[in-house]
Amino acid sequence: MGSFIFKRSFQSILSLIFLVIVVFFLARMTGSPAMLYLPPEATQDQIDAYNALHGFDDPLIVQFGSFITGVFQGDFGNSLQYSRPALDMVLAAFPTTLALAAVTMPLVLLISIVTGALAAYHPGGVFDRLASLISLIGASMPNFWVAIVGVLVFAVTLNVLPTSGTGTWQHWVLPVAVLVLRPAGVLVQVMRTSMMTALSSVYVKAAKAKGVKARAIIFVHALRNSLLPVITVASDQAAGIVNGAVIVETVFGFPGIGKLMIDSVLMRDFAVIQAAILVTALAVFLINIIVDISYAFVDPRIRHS
Amino acid sequence: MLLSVRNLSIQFPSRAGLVRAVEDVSWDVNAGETLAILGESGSGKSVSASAVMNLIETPPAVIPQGQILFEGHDLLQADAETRRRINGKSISMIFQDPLAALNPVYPVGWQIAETMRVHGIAPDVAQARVIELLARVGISEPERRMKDYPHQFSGGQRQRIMIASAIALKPKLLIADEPTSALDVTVQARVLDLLKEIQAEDGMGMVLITHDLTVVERVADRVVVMQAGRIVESGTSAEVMRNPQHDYTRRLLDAIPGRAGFSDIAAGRPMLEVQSVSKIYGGLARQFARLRTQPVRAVDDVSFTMAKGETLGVVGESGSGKSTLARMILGLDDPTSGVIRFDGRAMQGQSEAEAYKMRRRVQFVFQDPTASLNPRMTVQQIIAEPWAIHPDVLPKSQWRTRVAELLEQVGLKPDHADRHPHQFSGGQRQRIAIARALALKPELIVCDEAVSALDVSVQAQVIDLLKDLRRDYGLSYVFVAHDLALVRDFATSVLVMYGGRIVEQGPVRDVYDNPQHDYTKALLRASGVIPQQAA
Amino acid sequence: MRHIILALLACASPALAGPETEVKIVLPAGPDRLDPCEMPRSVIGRIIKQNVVETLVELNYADATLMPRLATSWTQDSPTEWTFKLREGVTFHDGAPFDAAAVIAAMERTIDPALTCITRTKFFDGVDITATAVDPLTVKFTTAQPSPILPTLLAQMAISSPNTPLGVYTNEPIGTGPYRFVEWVQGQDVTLERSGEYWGEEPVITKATYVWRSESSVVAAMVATNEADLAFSIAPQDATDPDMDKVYPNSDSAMFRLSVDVPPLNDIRVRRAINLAIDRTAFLGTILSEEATEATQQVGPNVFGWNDSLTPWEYDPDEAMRLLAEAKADGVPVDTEMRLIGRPAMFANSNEFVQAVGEMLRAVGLNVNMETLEMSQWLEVANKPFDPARKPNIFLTMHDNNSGDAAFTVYFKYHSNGRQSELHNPELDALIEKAATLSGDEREAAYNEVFRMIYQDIVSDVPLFHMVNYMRIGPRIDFTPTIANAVELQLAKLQLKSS
Amino acid sequence: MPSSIPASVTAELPAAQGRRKSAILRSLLRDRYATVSVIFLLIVLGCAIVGPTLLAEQARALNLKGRNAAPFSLDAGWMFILGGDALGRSLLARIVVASQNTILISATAVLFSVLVGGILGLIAGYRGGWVGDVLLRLADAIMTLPSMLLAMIVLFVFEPGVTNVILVLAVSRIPIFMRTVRAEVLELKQRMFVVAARATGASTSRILLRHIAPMVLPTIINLAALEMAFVMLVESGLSFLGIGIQPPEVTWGLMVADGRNYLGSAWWLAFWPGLAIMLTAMSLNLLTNWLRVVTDPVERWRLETEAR
Repeated sequence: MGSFIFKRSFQSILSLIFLVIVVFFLARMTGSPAMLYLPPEATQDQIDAYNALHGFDDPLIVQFGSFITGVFQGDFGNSLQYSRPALDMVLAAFPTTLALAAVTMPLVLLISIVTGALAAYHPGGVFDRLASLISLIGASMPNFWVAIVGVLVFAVTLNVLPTSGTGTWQHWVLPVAVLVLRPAGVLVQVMRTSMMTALSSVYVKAAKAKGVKARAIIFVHALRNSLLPVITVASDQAAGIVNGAVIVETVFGFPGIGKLMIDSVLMRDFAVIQAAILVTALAVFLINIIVDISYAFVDPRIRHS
Repeated sequence: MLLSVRNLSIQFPSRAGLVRAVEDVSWDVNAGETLAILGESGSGKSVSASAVMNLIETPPAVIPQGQILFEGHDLLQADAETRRRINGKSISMIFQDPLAALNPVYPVGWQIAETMRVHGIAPDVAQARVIELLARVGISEPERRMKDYPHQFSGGQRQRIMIASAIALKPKLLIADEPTSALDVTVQARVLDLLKEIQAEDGMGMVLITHDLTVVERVADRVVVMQAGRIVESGTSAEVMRNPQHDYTRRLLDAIPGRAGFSDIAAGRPMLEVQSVSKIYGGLARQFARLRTQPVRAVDDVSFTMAKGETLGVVGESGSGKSTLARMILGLDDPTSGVIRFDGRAMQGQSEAEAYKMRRRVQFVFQDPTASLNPRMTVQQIIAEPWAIHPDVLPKSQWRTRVAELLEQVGLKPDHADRHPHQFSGGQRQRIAIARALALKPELIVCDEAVSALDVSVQAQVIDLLKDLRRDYGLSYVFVAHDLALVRDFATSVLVMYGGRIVEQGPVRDVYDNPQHDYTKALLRASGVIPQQAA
Repeated sequence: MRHIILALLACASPALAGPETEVKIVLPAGPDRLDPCEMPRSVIGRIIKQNVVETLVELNYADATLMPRLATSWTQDSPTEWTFKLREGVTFHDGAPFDAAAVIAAMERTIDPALTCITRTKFFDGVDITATAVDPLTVKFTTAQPSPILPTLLAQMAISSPNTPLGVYTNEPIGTGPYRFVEWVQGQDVTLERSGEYWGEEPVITKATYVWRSESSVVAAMVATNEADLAFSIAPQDATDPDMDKVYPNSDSAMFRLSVDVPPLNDIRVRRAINLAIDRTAFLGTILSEEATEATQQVGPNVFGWNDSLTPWEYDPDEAMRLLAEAKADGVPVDTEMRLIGRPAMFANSNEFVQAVGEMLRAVGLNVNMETLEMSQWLEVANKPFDPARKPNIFLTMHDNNSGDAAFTVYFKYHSNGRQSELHNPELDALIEKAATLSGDEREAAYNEVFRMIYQDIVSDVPLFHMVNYMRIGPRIDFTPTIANAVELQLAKLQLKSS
Repeated sequence: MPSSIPASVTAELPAAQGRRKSAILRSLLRDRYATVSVIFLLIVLGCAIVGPTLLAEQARALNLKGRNAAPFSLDAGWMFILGGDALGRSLLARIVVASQNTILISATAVLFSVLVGGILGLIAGYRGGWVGDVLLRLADAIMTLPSMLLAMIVLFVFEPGVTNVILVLAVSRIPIFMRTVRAEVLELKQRMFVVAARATGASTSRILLRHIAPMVLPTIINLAALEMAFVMLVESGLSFLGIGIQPPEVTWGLMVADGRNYLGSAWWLAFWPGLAIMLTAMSLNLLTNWLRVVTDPVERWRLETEAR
């Protein structure tokens, strides 16, 4: 196992390096920030002065060099926009998004596993049809649309939830609900399919022959065996949550990393983009490793091979 | 009368219409007695047993008539809960493939204990009992092993664990569905012995579902023979074996290999030379969770020579390295050391072109015809593919007619050419595989467990086909099998492999008439070629 | 399902704004820094201007006149010299006294080249100004060139505490205003608090929290549900409640700038045709608020120099087509593809606006291709140096002159050396340069002439509207927004409804 | 459980080779959901093909005074049965016209990622080795980069035209297909019939094209259909951030994104296009469920025998 994790981490580093390089150059291809930070009236001298001040007049490769050396000293440079250390800003914003994900994913798993399992027990039954219908709808609604409708319905019309912002637990209900929707919709389907495979296996037959109760057969025998594919898909969905976060944070004014990234791209705040990408990438790779470990936890065959 | 099935019929609705799985079947079994239900795949032999265990879902299945009387009460009338209480407590069941029947993600101890827990025995009591049971079925160090998972045991051990779980509550009746057919022959024998012992101790009744007459002969008191969902013959196993009434039963008996005479064939010049060949696996990345494994000597310093026209039987149990050897002869794997010469030319390190030429002369038939035929190709495409690969053999214009001929040679109809493999029975599929092997008019055909997956009667037919082809085309075979009996009347000489090494080799007659190595003897005994008491 | 949720949430009542005298204000976007020297940027000014930091002189946005604030009076001693008398007994929130030294410190920090403060780059660049203390409460400003509008410039300069660090941006503004800066939680909110020792009248509001949301519908909902008391701007379609939604001119003027050098736009008939082809009135009360007004020139009536004799363009597609036909006849390539360039969220519904205009221009037979450029791409097109190989542009711009004097508009938009000027007309240049040096009525006359030339003789662009915003004001608050709120919101002016 | 049907019964039955198509059709008709989805998708396809040529002008005709006209009223003619948008254009007409770009974008994007991802997956799976490793690392990297962000940056570098949007969406989906194909190939290349082909001397290309690719195809088709739906949503998300398709080009995604500004005052602007996306997504989903059955050889064989 240990060597395995080591291998994975090594691979992750490779992808990470690749990622950093791509982002660095791509970002700078989007044009110079100077005009964004100077008044429209600014003169060419002012612009040159500004570029010199932030080293944008160096050749790209030089900029890249200094960026890399900076990174190894844990210094991602300062935010043009906020003139604060980029890493600090990212680390300040990251927990919110992390929290969103940390609330969302368990919910998603709980919902999809229970629903999927029950749906699979009587395929074609009323519950099954209902479940797949709802999950389909959930998975195919534009999330910003859901978000805004959610505000209008629950905050304005029914007035049971705050419109936006952070603070009380009620503030989290709508954003989380929006984030849960798609992954849950997808996972219910996955869970249902893999549960049906598990239920048709011989060991389930054997369990019946032992006299095991129906509920135990589903939730003890079949469930754990049908988890692997769910975990796989779930990890991809988890990585995708940042995308949802971008929109949720924009609509609900959550101070998270998704919004930070978008804003910094808009404002050509390269330092922040790089720091943000690196941090999220690390997080995603962490998720991947956790997933690999949970494979081994769920299936002893992997643990022992 | 412990359990008696009366006029039972079971039907499955399918898109193809109503399938009569069993029709008006009656049988019964007493305490301490063993009833064998004998039949080939699809004969419906296990359906009635599944009905006893309430494993048949109704709907979709329908049970239009019949009773299942357990100690006088009709289980078919009982409600699900009652039947659940009977399952595992009064009647328990073990299955053909223990690996599939054990839940891969729970420790075996837990699974055995579960049987007891679900029937109201306190977990700690159950735990203690598990250790006894494991010891009883012959698992060493039970305290430690009970924490292990199914995949950490050998096939035989898994079946023992299944048995342990089945007998945990001293059931009155044990239903064993093909309990040994997935196991190596020598292991089969031991598992059957275990079942007999336990039965002797607890005096439970046993229903043994099998396709294997030797098993019946060995353990059953009485036998019912099933064909196409009906019982065609029944009686004490002794008399059924002695003078079978129904000709289906007779065919089954005749089909038992190892009763015909030896085949003697004059050996020609040497064709295949294998010189101190070894294959070492491991150290390389494995499938799935890709991790390093200990090096394994799959084949260990094997040498032999085979002459043209000869049929070499390679016999051994799983893990003996016989299949690895076959793969190397086919050039699918390269030996770690040693040389394999075909017709005097070394197969290793030859150029792409040479290898390509050689493949035309050496063909193959694999164990599982279902797996070795591409399900998305028609028979025509499958048999013609070798010509597509070796275009100079046969002009495209003649493909169809040639395929038709080949199909007839292997006993199929020309109009089968446009079907897909899944539309054929196992035997027929294997015939298709053989037709494909013949397409290139090879000199040597390597058969890797070519008949092991087939029903006994079908085995015989396929073997006969191979014999005819040998006669007509002077083909040579390397015939890999785990059952000595099969090889006996087909091969001209035999290799017995164990743990990657050759433990005995020689002309088939010598090896069978006076085996030298103990392992060979064990094999012979297990496969019933020589009677229990002998040697 | 939904019922369960409701049941679950029934207990939860949304968080209301704090006690009676505290307010929560919603901005369209959050601040990126809170340095006093960046005050002229509305995103910052709306929070700190005249609340935390004050100016020597306060601009009356309604009529572009000047009012005393931290300075009690001022006089022009010579074309290059101004003297300001300072208010007595004023202290900064950090206890530092407000005196001549403080003013000089603030001035020096503002024009410090180490910081790219907008106050310097926009108003004091090349002004070359020095401040000297005559006595503790008198400051003398001297400029290299004559500077007739120095007081107007000073209305833009924040007087921050002399303890404010030099050479680096600060995010903790310290001033003399009625409110003290409390904290700024990144991405979340900014809090101000009544300082308690203000030199002027104590305001009613004790505490103000600023939050920001980008979705107009959400913003509107926040005030509607009493989560917030005041939202700076919401889209017209969300301004559905006349009791809460108050309209105010936001000093922005929208117009299309035409690239007059590139054919076919180098032909005045084509430029006229475009002006005639757009049905401005159709937008009022539909995509735009009915309160917005048709523009005749780049600046609004509130700006000194505005020419009241210019009249809006009529909508006359037939005339437009006639002009185009005429031009075509003279060999002008009128059907060359032109870029109709907009920018997302330039103003509420600006996307719809651009699409509609596109269709109107198509209707008179012009070949336009709509493009929406994101900010920095948009700026590359907006500013010199212009791409010599560019297509003819019909370029949507927003200009806000909230410093009250036409000088801040005409130079950089119409002078040959103006950074966003498509024009290079020596006559016009001379006039612009002259106007800058004049003052009083002469100055006004000069700028009137400038605008007349641009919009009648040259027709270098398509004036559209003087924009308005909708401010949504909660039931507790008594306030009427003015044009000033484009750049500031003086909390002191918020009253509570006596309920 | 069909698995408990004895093999012999299902064993030797004459084929209905010629009748397979009709059999599949019949099975389609038997599955009510699949039938409905197919019909719906055909309608959408029809709109996509002929829509723009028929309704292009109606979809652009302004009527600022009659903006946000409410749905379900025929006063403005049946074109306005679904109401009018912010510029008073017929929503119905716009949805029909938009279907072309919407389908074009999602289909080509998915097709592109299927091809590229599929080929890379075949290589990574069959060749393995360092090539496979590198490909996997690249896939990881792309998967890690939030696709929204990637899209944004790329669309800032190259202007957001239809082609670039397609490209961005395609690139961000490639890893999905690559991984899936790779996983399948890893398993398939161990199958006996592949080994058999090798033993007969078949070339790598033959094994990949004749033996492996056809086996992977069904999985890919299913995945592709699901991805198409997803791509539509992402495209809509891009428009929400203002970096998607640019007017006068129009897609359902863009319509939803624009309509969101009016959710408070005129819900129908965002609702109808949203519904169109949702229905298409669902149809594709239901269709794949059915496809999953017919592309399974054994299942398909059931249909054939049934067609006797």
